[in-house]
Amino acid sequence: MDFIMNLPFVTIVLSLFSAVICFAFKDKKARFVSYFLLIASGIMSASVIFYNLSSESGYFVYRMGHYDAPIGNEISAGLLEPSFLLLFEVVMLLSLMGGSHHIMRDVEEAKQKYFAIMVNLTHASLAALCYTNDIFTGYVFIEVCTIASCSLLMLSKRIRALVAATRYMIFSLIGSSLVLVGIILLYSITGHLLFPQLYEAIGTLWSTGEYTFPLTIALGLIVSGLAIKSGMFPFHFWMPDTYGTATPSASGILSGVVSKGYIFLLLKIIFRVIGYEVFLDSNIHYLLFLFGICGMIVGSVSAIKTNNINFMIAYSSAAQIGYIYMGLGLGTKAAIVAALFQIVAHSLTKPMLFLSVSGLSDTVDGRQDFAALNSSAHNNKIAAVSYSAGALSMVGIPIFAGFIPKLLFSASAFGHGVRTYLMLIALAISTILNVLYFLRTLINIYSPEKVQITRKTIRFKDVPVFSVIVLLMSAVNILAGLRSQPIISLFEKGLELFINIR
Amino acid sequence: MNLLINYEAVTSMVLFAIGFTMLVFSRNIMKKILGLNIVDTGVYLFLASMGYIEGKLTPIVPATGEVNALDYINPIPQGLVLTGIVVSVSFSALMLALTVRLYKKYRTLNLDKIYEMCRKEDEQE
Amino acid sequence: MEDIITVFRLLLLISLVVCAIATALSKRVMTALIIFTSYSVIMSVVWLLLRSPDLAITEAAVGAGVNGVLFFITLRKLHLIDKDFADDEDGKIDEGVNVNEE
Amino acid sequence: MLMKNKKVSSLLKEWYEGNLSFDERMDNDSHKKETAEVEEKEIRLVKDVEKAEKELTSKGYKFFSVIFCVILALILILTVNFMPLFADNNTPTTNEVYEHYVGEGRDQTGAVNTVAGMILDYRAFDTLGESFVLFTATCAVLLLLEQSKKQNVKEKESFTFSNDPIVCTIVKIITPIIIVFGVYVLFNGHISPGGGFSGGSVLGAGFILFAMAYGEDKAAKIITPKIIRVITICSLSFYCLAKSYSFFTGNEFNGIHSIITPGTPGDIVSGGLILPLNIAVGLVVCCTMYSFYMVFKRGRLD
Repeated sequence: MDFIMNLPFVTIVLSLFSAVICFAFKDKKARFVSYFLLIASGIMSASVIFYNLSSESGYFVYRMGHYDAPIGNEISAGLLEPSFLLLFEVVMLLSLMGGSHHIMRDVEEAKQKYFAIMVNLTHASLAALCYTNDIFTGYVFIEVCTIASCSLLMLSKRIRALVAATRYMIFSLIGSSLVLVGIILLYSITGHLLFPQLYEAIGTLWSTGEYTFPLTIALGLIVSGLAIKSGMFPFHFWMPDTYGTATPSASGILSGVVSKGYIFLLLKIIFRVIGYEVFLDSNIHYLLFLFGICGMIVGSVSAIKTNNINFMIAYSSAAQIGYIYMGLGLGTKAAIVAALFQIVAHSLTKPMLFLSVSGLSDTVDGRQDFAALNSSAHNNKIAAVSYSAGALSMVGIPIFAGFIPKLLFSASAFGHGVRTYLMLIALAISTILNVLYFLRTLINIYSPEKVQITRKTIRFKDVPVFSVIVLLMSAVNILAGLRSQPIISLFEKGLELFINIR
Repeated sequence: MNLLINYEAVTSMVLFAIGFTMLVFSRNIMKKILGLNIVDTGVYLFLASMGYIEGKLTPIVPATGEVNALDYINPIPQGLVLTGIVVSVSFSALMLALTVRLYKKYRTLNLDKIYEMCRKEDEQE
Repeated sequence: MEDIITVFRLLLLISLVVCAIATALSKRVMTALIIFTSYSVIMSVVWLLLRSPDLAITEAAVGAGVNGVLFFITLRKLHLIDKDFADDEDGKIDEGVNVNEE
Repeated sequence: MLMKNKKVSSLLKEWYEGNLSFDERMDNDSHKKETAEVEEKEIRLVKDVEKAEKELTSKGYKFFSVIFCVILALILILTVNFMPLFADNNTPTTNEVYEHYVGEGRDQTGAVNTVAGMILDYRAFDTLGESFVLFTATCAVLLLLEQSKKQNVKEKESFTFSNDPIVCTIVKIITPIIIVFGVYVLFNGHISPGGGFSGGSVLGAGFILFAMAYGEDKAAKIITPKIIRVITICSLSFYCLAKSYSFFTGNEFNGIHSIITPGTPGDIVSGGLILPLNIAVGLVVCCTMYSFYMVFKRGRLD
């Protein structure tokens, strides 16, 4: 069974290779290559999970080249890496298939092969971000991910998407240049680039008190760079434009997968490079906690203020990312497991919301303001059902996936003094605000028609793939909500590995 | 004073600050791209200066005979920078391509104005 | 000899900072661009002094060559060679906005 | 109290129906009561105030950005103050990794230029990623600027350099030299300074100059889009396959050992995979640069 240890590297190289293959294609057949790639790498990630669950250590390191760690390059796979990659692959595949007819509409025909190329490259970079054991490799694949995800946005025919892409690109570039400076500061004071050696060196430096100031600055730069790229609170301005204007598959991939990929890399850096103790000692987590809470409130308030349903969902993304950072900032293991589950719940829900909203707005000729969407549920029942599932999940109704992280967050909140009260109050306010804006849209789309506009009825047989996919996504969401225990125990085991194994 | 000896690093950090300010605060998209390039070169200068050791040789070793590692400077920063330079040109090309498309539509390089016009158009729709 | 090289290095570094500030403050796109190209040339000399000939070759070809050419072609294509940055910051927009072009 | 309640409920209703706009609400209310003349005056006044405000904010903005720059620079310089010294012998970066790369690099990889040995053998995964950054950027620029032939006819009367006597004469003399230099740097990457990235960018610059001097039409006939595509695809695929082979054979549990030997250091054919990989990277870089130029200049590759 040792050949399974090759699979992480095969996943990365295969997706890079398939991007090159897609470049040779002339027509839109290229997207079948993407489907094949995503299914194949999903199977590979799943087998890596099972291999690690059955093996004794639950963890392996794979050499990239002929030389061992400090000399050569390597990748590593525990339990969290393949499981998150599997999640990303499933979400990407579903949102790609579900939005395929929107891609045909929104993207010029000659350029549809680029969509497949960019999806493959995004997948390659996410796989590398998950598995990498070297900080500079991480930076390189952040760059690939930046360009590829930005191109997904640029492919839309609307000029508005280009403006949003420019803004997204600039924020991403700011973020990646901060990360680069942080990495280089780290390299200059430790002399290493690989995670295990960096961890050792940082631990020694921190305990001896040598280079403490540069170390703190470097950690701050890396964390803030990745936070900008994933859309933490003060830097969430690019989110509504970006997610609101792209074609639904692209917004699903961008919000559900790409920003989570950066967060996962941040998590990996916190545990495998900085070290759990040093991270708690450096007090960066208080900042993360504070910004997370601000993000939850501000994102929700902005979502209430807007009149465009896509923008509303995008602002709610900002709020949900606030939850994740709040969990990271609390710093206890239980809170981090809750944040991990929040990543899962959000990645499963957001693409579904974007897809079903596009299904609803198709009935009124692509308009996205609330006035037009009034009573559109009656014209596209399947999209309405999955939209309701997504909205309820975001609000945090039991049996949906979104309920579990809220439960875990409130359970983990106790025993931290002021932070307990802050967190509980923030959770309560944010839930109330969530209820406000999601229930409003739900009532709006189901209520009887008030304004007379031309409507088109969309039935199952018009868009069979879309309908099957959105229903499947709702089912997956409910499944994750009902059978959450195995996932939580998997995350707990994975987190233990992250903290303990070097 | 460490700063007087570390003058290369100080220069690179000043360059980084100038470039970063251009990247963040400049309204003109062309200046943003130039700022991005300055940021990159500043960071690379910092990295290269950290690898430099006084009185040592370029890391190209003789083809035969013993090699004494301590006679040569550190090759790692050079390798990292080498790949980085080529990558930063691809970033600026991408941003320039975006500029061309945006300018053709809005006839201005000012990003704030582009956002504003874009928003107005949206309201009209 | 060492002292001369140190002085030379300092001079180069100071001119780098001057070039960067001039790029940031210049009012014309073209001026900023030309200054930036000279910045790249100085950078390649700095790299030669840091004993990194690989970087010097690459920077000379990429920073001063290809990058500059791409910028110039973009400006030329958009008819911006003589344009000031100041125009953009005042709030005036060029006549003849061609909305239908895209 | 009742009035207030009514107002709140009507506001809520408006919000629920999606007709409530938070930003302009106040303006609408105040303007409704005014007569047309007053309104005009007010607008003029508002415009003046806006203009003054804009000037102020523009100045404040610049001032603020300069302050930001200074603060950022000071923080970073303070960081540098605590950093290891420049040109020092005992920096943390002078560790066993560096000693291994320089000391054993030649015998293990066969490359006399340790930089090439490092980026293409020890840390080849990074370089694989970097060449894919180039590929991604090429695709992104193509998807942004590439036009079909029909669209392109409009822009045909674009500018050209091939009539310019100064550019033409000089470029015709130096282009062959640059291209020969690029090829030399590319092929000698493992025994002298240079390699894939340097040589490729020099070659790319040479081809750009060639296209400038002889006209893009002529250049497009020699270097057709098909050639560019084929070269890019072949080099990247070769890179992927070659590196997969060395990653696969690098782990003992696979039971296969690499048959590639470093050869005699210093020879042109030595260094195992380094020479072919250098060529592949160089071709990718060269094609990227050249296609950037062509797409920016003409809107398509040919």
